[in-house]
Amino acid sequence: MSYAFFPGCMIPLRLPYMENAARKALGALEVELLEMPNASCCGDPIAFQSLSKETWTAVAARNLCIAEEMGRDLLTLCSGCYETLKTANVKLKGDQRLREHVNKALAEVGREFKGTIEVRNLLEVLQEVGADKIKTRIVKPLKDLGVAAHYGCHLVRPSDVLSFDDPMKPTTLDQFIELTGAESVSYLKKMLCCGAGLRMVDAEKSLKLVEMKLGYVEAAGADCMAVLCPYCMVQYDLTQRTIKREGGANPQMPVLYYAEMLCLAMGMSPKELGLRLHRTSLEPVLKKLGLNA
Amino acid sequence: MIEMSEEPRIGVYVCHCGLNIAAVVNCEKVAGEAAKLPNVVVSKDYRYMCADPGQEMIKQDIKEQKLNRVIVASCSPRMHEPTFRKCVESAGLNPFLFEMANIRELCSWCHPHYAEKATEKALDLIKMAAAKARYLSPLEVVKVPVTRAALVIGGGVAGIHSALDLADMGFKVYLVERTPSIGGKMAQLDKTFPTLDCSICILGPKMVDVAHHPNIELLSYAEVKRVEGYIGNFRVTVAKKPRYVIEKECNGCGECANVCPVEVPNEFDENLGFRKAIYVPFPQAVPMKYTIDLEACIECYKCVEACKEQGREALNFDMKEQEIQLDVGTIVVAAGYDLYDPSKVKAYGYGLYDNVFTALELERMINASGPTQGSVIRFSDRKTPRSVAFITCVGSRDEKTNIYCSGFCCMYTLKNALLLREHYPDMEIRILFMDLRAPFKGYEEFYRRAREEGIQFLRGRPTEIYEDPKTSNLVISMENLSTGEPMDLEAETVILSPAAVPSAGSEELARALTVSRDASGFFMEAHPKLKPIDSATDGIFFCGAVQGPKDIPYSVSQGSAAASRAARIMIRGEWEIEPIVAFVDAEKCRNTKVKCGVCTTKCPYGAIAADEGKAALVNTAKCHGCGTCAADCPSNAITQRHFTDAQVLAQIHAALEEKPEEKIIGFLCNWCSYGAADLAGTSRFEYPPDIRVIRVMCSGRIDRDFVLEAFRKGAGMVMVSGCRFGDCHYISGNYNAEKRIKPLFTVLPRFGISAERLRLEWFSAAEAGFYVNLNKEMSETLRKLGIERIRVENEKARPFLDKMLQQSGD
Amino acid sequence: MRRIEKRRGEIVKRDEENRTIMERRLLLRWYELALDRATCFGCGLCADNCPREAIKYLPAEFKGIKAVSRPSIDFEPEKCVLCGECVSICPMDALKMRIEQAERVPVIEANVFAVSTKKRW
Amino acid sequence: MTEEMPEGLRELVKEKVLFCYQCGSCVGSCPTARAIPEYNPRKMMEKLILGGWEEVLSSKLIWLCTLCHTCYEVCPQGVGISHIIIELRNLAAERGMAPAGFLESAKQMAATGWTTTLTGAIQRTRAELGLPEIKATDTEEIKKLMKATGFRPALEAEKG
Repeated sequence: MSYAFFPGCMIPLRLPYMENAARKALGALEVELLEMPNASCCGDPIAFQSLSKETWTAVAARNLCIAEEMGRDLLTLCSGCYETLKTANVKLKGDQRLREHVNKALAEVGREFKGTIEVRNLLEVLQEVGADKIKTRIVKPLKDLGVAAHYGCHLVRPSDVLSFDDPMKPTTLDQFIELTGAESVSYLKKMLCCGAGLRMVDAEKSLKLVEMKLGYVEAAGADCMAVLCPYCMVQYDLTQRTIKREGGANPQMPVLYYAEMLCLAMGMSPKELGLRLHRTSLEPVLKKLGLNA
Repeated sequence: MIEMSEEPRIGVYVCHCGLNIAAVVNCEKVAGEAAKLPNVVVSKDYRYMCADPGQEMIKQDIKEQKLNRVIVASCSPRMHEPTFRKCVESAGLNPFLFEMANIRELCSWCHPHYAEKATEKALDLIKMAAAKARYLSPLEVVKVPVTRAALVIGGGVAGIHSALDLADMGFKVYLVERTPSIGGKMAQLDKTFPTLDCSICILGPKMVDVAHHPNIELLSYAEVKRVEGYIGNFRVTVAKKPRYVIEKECNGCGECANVCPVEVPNEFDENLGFRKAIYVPFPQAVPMKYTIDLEACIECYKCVEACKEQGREALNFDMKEQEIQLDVGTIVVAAGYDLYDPSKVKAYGYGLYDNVFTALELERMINASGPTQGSVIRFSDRKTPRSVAFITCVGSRDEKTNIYCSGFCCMYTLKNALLLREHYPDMEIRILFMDLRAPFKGYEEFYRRAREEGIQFLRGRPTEIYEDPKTSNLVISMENLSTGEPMDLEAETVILSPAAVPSAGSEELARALTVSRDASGFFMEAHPKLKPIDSATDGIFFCGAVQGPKDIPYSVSQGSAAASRAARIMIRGEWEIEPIVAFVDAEKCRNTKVKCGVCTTKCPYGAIAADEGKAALVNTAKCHGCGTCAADCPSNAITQRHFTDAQVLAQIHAALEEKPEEKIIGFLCNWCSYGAADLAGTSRFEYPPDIRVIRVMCSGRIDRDFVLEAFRKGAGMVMVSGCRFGDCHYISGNYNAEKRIKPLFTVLPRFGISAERLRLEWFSAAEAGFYVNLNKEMSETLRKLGIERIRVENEKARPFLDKMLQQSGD
Repeated sequence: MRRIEKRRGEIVKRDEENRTIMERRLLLRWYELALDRATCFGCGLCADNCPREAIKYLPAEFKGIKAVSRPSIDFEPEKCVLCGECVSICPMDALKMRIEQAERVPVIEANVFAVSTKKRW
Repeated sequence: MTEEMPEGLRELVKEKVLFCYQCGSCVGSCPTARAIPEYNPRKMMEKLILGGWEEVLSSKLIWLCTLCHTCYEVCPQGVGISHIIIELRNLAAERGMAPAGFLESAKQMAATGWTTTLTGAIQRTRAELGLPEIKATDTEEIKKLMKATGFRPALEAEKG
């Protein structure tokens, strides 16, 4: 299996440890990742979609073109990119008029959308690899680790376009979490948005959403949170201190990227994964797993 | 059929209908002009033709002027045709020699601002009627014998009442029930609204009456497989599933169940409690006969021993399914409904969270003979919840599930809330609702009572439910619409109120009965207002939830209504069928030479037989008179009486005598599109007076030649219309019409006639607005093209049309 | 443990460490049929005698002459009626059945033994 | 009402918003509404129905949506609120009413091809983790695309 690899901006430019874990995990499962020359930001589902759907689609289409030229399906790590790229891909494949319109713009940069590839997220690729194969690679199951799965919005919604999992009660991530030997803890407001989309206009209020969510996760007695999207990661991992500083609660909820969990279960060391780069200490988790950072 | 040779003597009577017609149409003038038409010997106008003096006038003229055709130009034939038919009949004239011109709904009412053109149009309509009248021939009504026995499908509260009423009237009734016992959903309920009496206490006696009634033969654990025949003469095949218990041997002692080692969930208790592999679904079951669930039986034969000990041998493991043939005159369908499966609304977590229940599950819990002997508990801890939240509109009023309002959910939710209050005075009970609908007698009072009892009502549609992993309580997210604030509501138990949906297998049943279903899958009544009980197929009637969600009082009254509709047919021993049926001209039928049988494939009722070498033959009693066969017969050998080719062509010619390019010939089906045209009139919607309407029973009758002929005669436009697909009153007539007419859109342009001059439209009797806009569009097209262009096109096309019409019309 | 969506009264099969558990929860009656996979050595008696044919017999897998897995069994929840025949017949006591937490075996209580419905040899 | 309702919006209102029967599903599921009480998508829809589109368009509220699309999923009438809001934002942006934050990331994007700044520190960390170095992307293409699609900020940049 090999994919055109689209890490997005947030992951490579701010959270390289996520990219690192994803590459290592997929590498261990013999999934080949091909760099996409000249790829840009996906098109940004929040800022750009809001400013101009047209530009948004065009920029997304450009990235799709690059993957088409490589003749590979596109794998993106970021859920935001997933919504952007998949929406563009589905819409452009389905809507002849839109396609011609966008291709006119693309012509100016000497590209054309042909609609020859699919857009995939990390879990879809892991599904393709297959649970059985992954099981065989698990050497250090994350025993009695209570994990609160946070799906994030753009992985499953809008479902009529993304058609990945149920938009209100998805289960894929939970299954993958249990695949690592950990237990997926059910908690209130599982699908509550991380609030990243609110950050640009009202950072303070978006923190309120983080605080809420972390509250439910703690109440459920989870050891940590598992996320898939860099924006959720930023919201949950980077802001916990800020919340405390601004006189809110004092949350200390470790936040892991699912790929990191998978790597740990496959026996990789916290060091090679660069877990130290997390802002909220993973100490408790690692201790429970009998690992040292 | 009576032959009639003498020269037509037509009387024309133009009705003013007070000012309804006269205010727009110049009736005197029209009558004057009509007098000049060929074969018209009398032409008068009068204020109210339908009033006695008007009718007297007609009768007198028939006698004195020896009229043998009568035309009344007044309202819609759907309104007064029967009146005037009776009138001429009483004067000794065959009723089918009467013809009507609709100059009110189709003219005066919808063209108030076109007085002059309207008057022209009125005259045209009379011309057309007169032209048709010349070709009318007297018809004898067909009489068919009626078997004085009825089949009732479904043993719920509606079916039970229908069966009892019919039986009391002295008719033999076969009651077929799919499950081992009659009683239906009502038997599962604890109490009923709006008076809170015990459900089984009022239903039980009725069930027993069914069991003991000498005129009722109860076929439980059986299903209707096939239905052949027609009104008065249905032949029904019923498959009786094996109980593996000989009904007349079993005395219902229940020893077998006592010794049976196998416990499986009891469907009757909504799978909250258990039953044995040999069982009766509930203590009051009728018939009180045991049934072995072979899916669960481990064949230990303990039951056999136990039965022997009772000195009986009621068990028979070799029983096979048996087919039973029934001959009945009428059929009452009371197949009921199912509850929507709430697990499909993922956000509410039914099936995922322990303490989310459905209303019917609550009914079983709170019922003294239910799995918990009447105590309401939670799955998670078996404790009685201190707070309960009801959620309404689950699976209804939602485009993702069902858009319709299920109607009775609001009421049963109120009832369930009151029951809880009765059992648990200090329970916190909340009803979450969007709109609360309590429209019938005593219902709003019932709602008041619920508020009196301190039940809290929260307006808003819950969006998500999550389970608190520690307490197994449920947290409901919603907006409190009264305050406009989002809120999380915690409840120890949630009760969902699912909508009613068509019962499983109703699709197959509909097919077996050849009755149509509406968009939501419920059975389709013949007319939403005036024939709510009848199906489109004569002799078959609906009652209860099979036709749409209903509560008990409504279902019961429909049950009785269906009984009387059915009795109305059976009481007479014979039934008259409108003789507007098809007949085959054996001379022309090519089935005698080559193997053809097209008609047999087109007839929706299997009323035509075409044995090899013989001419096709129509079973008059089976024929519903849609005329599809007549239109599709490759050798024009089939004619539909009263809608013959000659008659329709005469109408076309008459309509296009003058200024054909300015006119639109509209073929409308009696049930939907003509209904819409009438409705446009009665609603006083105005549209341009260019259309000349020709009414046929079904769009299936509309021959391709009719369209071609219209263009050949220079028509500006032609419109072919009928019911929306799935709504055809003759099951499939409109599909055949489409197959036939569609190709013309590619053919006509080749002749030089622009495609936009032909319209093929499907709309329901309710869509008056659609009809009006359609007319506006068409008149606009006429104006756009302009008379000249149309003339040119027609000239160019004529030779081709001549050729085509010659070929088909041999 | 993450909840599995289920229909009312349906038997839910789940695997724990070395137990396979078949569970049916009615409102006031919880049934549990548990297989101790460590103890079961795959004689297949239960599979042979299950009156509902709800137990699949999985023969040992061989690489050449070397067995890579020993024979075992697997339940088919949609067929099982929890009669306990398998429990009553298991020579290794690898199967346990509990109704409302108490160890109970319906076929034994009713002292019936269902007839064998199929033979593997 | 000074201005005629823009075509695109009128279509949406006609085909979607008019069906809104004010059940509050959107608000019940809305994260922003939890954090900011005055944010109420249901009332926005009501305003649109009653013709107050300009008010909605110019209010800062429409920029508070996180675009989590939950309302889109739960709406029983298929109004697709999050998509309506995107439409509204687009229209507002065309009229130069987009908030600074959004325009920032647009500028960022035009300049670097990314919405996040690339720092030397990151390149170093990546090196430590053994990740490939990040190469600059061809921003000319991006700029052209923006112009070709009539992206207002880009056009303004043109004028300087």
